[in-house]
Amino acid sequence: MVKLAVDVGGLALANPVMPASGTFAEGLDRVFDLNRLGAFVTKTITQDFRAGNPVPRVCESAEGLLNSIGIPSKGLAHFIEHVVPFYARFSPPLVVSISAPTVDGFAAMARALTIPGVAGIEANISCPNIEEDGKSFAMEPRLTAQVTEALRRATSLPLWVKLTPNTGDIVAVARAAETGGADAVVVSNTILAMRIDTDTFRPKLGNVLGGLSGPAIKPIALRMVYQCAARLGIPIIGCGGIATAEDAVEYLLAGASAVQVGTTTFVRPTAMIGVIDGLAAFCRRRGIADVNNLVGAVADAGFDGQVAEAAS
Amino acid sequence: MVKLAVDVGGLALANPVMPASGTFAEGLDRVFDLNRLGAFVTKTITQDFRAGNPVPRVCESAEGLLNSIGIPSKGLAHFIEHVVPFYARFSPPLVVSISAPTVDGFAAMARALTIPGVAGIEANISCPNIEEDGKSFAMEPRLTAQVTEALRRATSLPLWVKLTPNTGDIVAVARAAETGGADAVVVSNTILAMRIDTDTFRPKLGNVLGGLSGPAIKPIALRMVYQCAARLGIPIIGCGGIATAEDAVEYLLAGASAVQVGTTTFVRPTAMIGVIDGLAAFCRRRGIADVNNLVGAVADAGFDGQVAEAAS
Amino acid sequence: MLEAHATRPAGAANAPAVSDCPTEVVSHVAVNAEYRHLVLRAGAPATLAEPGQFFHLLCPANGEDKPYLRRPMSTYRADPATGTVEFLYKVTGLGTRALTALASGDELNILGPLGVGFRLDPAWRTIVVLGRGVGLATLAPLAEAAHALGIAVTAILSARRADLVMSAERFAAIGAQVVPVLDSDGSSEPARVAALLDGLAEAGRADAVFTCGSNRLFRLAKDVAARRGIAGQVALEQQMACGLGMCFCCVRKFEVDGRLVDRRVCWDGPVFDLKEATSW
Amino acid sequence: MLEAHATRPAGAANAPAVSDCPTEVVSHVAVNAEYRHLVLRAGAPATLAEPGQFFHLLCPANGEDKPYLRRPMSTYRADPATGTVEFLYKVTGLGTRALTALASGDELNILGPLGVGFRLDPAWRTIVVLGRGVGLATLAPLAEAAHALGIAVTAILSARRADLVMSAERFAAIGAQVVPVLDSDGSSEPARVAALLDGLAEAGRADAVFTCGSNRLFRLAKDVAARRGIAGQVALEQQMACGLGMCFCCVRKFEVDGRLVDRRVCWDGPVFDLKEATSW
Ligand SMILES: Cc1cc2nc3c(=O)[nH]c(=O)nc-3n(C[C@H](O)[C@H](O)[C@H](O)COP(=O)(O)OP(=O)(O)OC[C@H]3O[C@@H](n4cnc5c(N)ncnc54)[C@H](O)[C@@H]3O)c2cc1C
Ligand SMILES: Cc1cc2nc3c(=O)[nH]c(=O)nc-3n(C[C@H](O)[C@H](O)[C@H](O)COP(=O)(O)OP(=O)(O)OC[C@H]3O[C@@H](n4cnc5c(N)ncnc54)[C@H](O)[C@@H]3O)c2cc1C
Ligand SMILES: Cc1cc2nc3c(=O)[nH]c(=O)nc-3n(C[C@H](O)[C@H](O)[C@H](O)COP(=O)(O)O)c2cc1C
Ligand SMILES: Cc1cc2nc3c(=O)[nH]c(=O)nc-3n(C[C@H](O)[C@H](O)[C@H](O)COP(=O)(O)O)c2cc1C
Ligand code: FES
Ligand code: FES
Repeated sequence: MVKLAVDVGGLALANPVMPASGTFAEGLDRVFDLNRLGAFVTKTITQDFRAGNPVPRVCESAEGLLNSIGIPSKGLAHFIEHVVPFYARFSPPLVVSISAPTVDGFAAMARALTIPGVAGIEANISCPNIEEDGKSFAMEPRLTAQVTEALRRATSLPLWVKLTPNTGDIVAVARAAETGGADAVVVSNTILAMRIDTDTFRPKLGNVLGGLSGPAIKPIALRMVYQCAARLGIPIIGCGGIATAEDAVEYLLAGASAVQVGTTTFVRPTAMIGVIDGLAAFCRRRGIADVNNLVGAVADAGFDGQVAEAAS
Repeated sequence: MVKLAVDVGGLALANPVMPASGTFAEGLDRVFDLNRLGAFVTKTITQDFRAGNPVPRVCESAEGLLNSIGIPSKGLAHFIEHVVPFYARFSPPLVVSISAPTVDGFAAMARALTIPGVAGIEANISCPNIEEDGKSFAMEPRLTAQVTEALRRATSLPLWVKLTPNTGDIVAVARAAETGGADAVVVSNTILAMRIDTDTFRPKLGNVLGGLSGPAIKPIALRMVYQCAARLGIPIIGCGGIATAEDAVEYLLAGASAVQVGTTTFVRPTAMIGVIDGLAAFCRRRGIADVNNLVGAVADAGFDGQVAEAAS
Repeated sequence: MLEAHATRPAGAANAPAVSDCPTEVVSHVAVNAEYRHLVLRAGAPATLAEPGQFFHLLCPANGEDKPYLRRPMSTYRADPATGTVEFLYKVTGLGTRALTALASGDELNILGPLGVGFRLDPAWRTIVVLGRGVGLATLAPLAEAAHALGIAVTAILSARRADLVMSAERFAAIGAQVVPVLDSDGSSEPARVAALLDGLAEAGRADAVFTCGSNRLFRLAKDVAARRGIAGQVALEQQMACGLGMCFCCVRKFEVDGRLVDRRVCWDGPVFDLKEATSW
Repeated sequence: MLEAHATRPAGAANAPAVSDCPTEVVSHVAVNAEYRHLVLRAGAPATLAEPGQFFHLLCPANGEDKPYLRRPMSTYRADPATGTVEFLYKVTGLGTRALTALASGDELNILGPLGVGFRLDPAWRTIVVLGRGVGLATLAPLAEAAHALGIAVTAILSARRADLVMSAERFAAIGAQVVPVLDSDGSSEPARVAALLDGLAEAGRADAVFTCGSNRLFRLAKDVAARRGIAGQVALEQQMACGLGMCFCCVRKFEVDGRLVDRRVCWDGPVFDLKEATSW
């Protein structure tokens, strides 16, 4: 028996595989047994009702998806009343993804969600900070530290901070989250992108810009995990383009303690089950008794990824 | 007859299609008539001999390629003696891509290349600046302005500055290049990425990190072109994942005046010809007399891409 | 205002499970220049799909056409007895172009059955179905289900030309009164179709009206149904990614108690009450 | 030290043009558990490929296997008379696994012929070819070309077991002396193969030696050739992206005038002088 259980920033998971925020909902329950998952991560919610962005909200690209869903949300009260109880009947821990336009807003939500039934908070800090001219929190170490500290004071729950790849220095941002008190970081959210319809000349997304996800971005997010792993003391949850168990192994080797599967679930709804079973099979085949032994096991001795020569 | 000729930062091109630096060499001459191209852009050269990075230097990914070729170069003297004359027998203008570890190094190369046979300079400023702790010039507006100003003083040739996507604010960097005196910017180079071999646990690139290119990154580079187009007065050359004429049209609509085709040439060596012929056919079909009419013609009235809500 | 939970009709909870299943192509023929008919061998729960439910097709790469997302298609027929599921589709772009390469014996992965289908009230004696283009694919199984419940059907089939009226024989086979309305002779004009519908309602032959495939037909059906106080349902389309209610890309606006709310076509629909659906 | 221009032998300038051409699969069979033989219908210049030249195959996507880059394969046979080009390949990973799905009648795009092949000196009377595994695919056409020039061939074919010796019949057909050396009976051990080669040289039956497919065989051939002062060539492999000398990913180290220089396997090779090539 391969040991698949992992501990991620204070949360014990039966296995290291969970959905990425915004790519999971109760509908999946019709396709497989949700109790197989390492954790549940909800679509990001906000304090108040939000409608989300205009349609079209998605378009596809080479091995990738662009989305500008935005954060349609029925608000915190509805979530606590209806959604938290829904997940209570399953065994995996419920991690709630939250977003807010201000530091205090984040803290207030975390405080309100520190209730039975909620096992952890994932702070989606890729959203614009209205107190800072709309700049996303996760683009700057200073803002990231601020919001993480406030969240840390607001909740005793395991606190994961989800980073954006749309920054010049993800390592600095990740370190700011660590210093601010995060129990883990999620690396990462979608990459800002766009497409244009060559028939109509209109942007393919109602919001013009959207986030790219899926296999196309895997090598980029993987690189960020690797860079962060070299400098962080807290666990990293890898996210971006994972479709197979091999992809998950790449992330673990790069230094992730767990992984999130997003867009692939839209194409292969049972993908997470495939990753879980495939991880166990991989370890068995390779004689690895504990999946934790893969974490950071990349054979890169003699290399320093931070100073490697520019690509081309 | 559709007019395909464009003027890109002081250089008149018969059509807006050219190779991306490092993905073109005289070998292509065996596959099609090189005189069909809008311009030649050479692999980046350096002042002195350089060996490049350890092998393996490439690996593939979903609709993409990772490379850590580095910049193997026989040096400037060899280039001027052997390569410049080779291209003299073709009609497209020769744009020479240069790199240096210092501002003065860049300027010296540009000065030395301001000779007959060289029609323009493309400064690949994604390389590390050894005077600034190895930080790439193109990651920071200040360094970009510095190097561009020095290049501008050093040469009267059309000066293109090629940007890196590995920055949190490409628009600020592009504006710095414009202010510094660039005639055009190329958007953009490869995105820092990595992959790990799950059999050997070793990085798939000898250099560990490399640059991702190909269709996978197209929506990201396209977004950057769109963002830059809104704020720049100089032409933009779009580059990243172009495989078909439709891809090129997307870039033109987003605001590019010309495009570079890179990785696709490795998979489909005649791709550039397909893009040129396809552009003409597209314009004909749509009753567009001049390809310049496509530039920036995206129907985005009412949107402000800069402040659009975060993706997800 | 957006509704995320518990907007599905209660009955939907008992709908068959969803499966992500490999199927085999039994046949695949061009119906006319634009449409193709695809017959797949599949097992339950796919074959248990109800009228109005849809599947999400994993179109295989075909040369340069490499669709990444699945493509939604209405159930044109699903029959547990023959173990087949059928689709009628129009070649539109990347995904459907890639589909055309499928030949008998090839494999195709389909996800479903998905969504909430049509609801038939056994108390109804006679209904009208009003479709155009690929909407007919969606309405044909509904007409058969109505027939099975002893409900008579009038099928108003709209098309550009007589030769593009699809599935008329399927409606005729269950004894439906088939009324083709055409662009070529002007009979498909909204005013004339509305008059037709009004006439049927007047004659007590429209306990409910069902529509799919045309915004114009939807508007006039909604209008007549409202005026006449008769029930109605519409099967809507919207671009989809997940098909399972997870991504919120497929929302449309609905009028509920005077407010506009967003609902997910894949999860809350694709079949909606005519009163609540809005024009697109 | 890297050599970018003008390192190709002068003759290479007259090599056939390169074409990016669609071909049709004539046949595709498994030779043994690991190797497959692929025959394609192609036109010139593909069919004009010289021994040692290679093609870059655009392996089509096959289910989850979606290779992005082309894959290089040696010319196993190219014949303008029959209009065919053949490959012998080993199923290794993503790309070759995807290739296995090709059936007669399918299309396959190949780019080539590429690179610089073997050079035969008409003054030679007898040569030795020394190969293992897929290296035999590369050496078989060389042996035939030698035969056409009236040069006698000794073929030392190394394999794990007797049943894995490939292409022996092709070497035999041109009257080559075929010497299988096997891991199973120890005859493939480097010392014993070196002795064999030494013996041939001693007997004046090795004006030149050609090798492909094994680093061990390469080292011993290089060693014997150096000791005996005989000519030699090796066909090398390296991971490739462009195949046309553009990307510089396929470099290997060569000893030239006592210095190590980088050369591109796709452009300066894949066939190199044994004296300059280094072990890998
Ligand atoms: C519930 C439902 C049932 C459907 N049933 C049928 C059917 O039975 N027969 C049939 O021919 N078509 C049907 N459609 C429409 C069909 O899904 C689209 O025509 C198809 O997705 C177009 O894909 P494409 O790649 O060929 O075209 P493209 O234009 O290349 O598609 C590009 C993108 O736009 C989306 N898209 C384009 N048009 C539509 C549309 N009308 N509706 C939804 N998404 C669209 C696609 O999902 C894709 O992501 C149905 C749609 C829905 C939502
Ligand atoms: C000039 C030349 C001629 C060749 N001729 C033949 C032949 O006739 N028959 C044959 O079976 N094989 C031949 N090979 C090797 C063949 O190209 C590789 O086995 C094949 O590319 C592996 O691809 P894959 O996707 O199946 O394996 P993967 O392991 O999935 O390949 C992953 C990557 O590694 C590269 N790679 C892996 N192994 C090799 C290798 N040994 N050489 C070069 N690149 C490699 C591939 O290009 C690919 O990018 C030749 C190689 C070269 C350079
Ligand atoms: C449709 C869609 C909606 C998303 N919504 C959210 C969200 O609400 N909050 C969030 O933190 N990330 C959101 N994401 C980002 C994913 O959680 C994930 O970080 C990203 O998609 C990369 O992973 P993937 O390539 O596996 O999809 C969304 C992604 C998609 C595709
Ligand atoms: C193998 C390879 C080598 C490259 N070398 C260079 C280089 O020397 N200088 C440079 O500015 N860009 C270099 N690039 C980047 C390309 O010019 C281009 O910016 C990038 O690949 C994105 O375009 P594409 O997706 O069309 O390939 C290289 C790219 C590849 C794939
Ligand atoms: S398609 Fe994802 S919610 Fe409807
Ligand atoms: S494969 Fe590109 S240079 Fe050899």
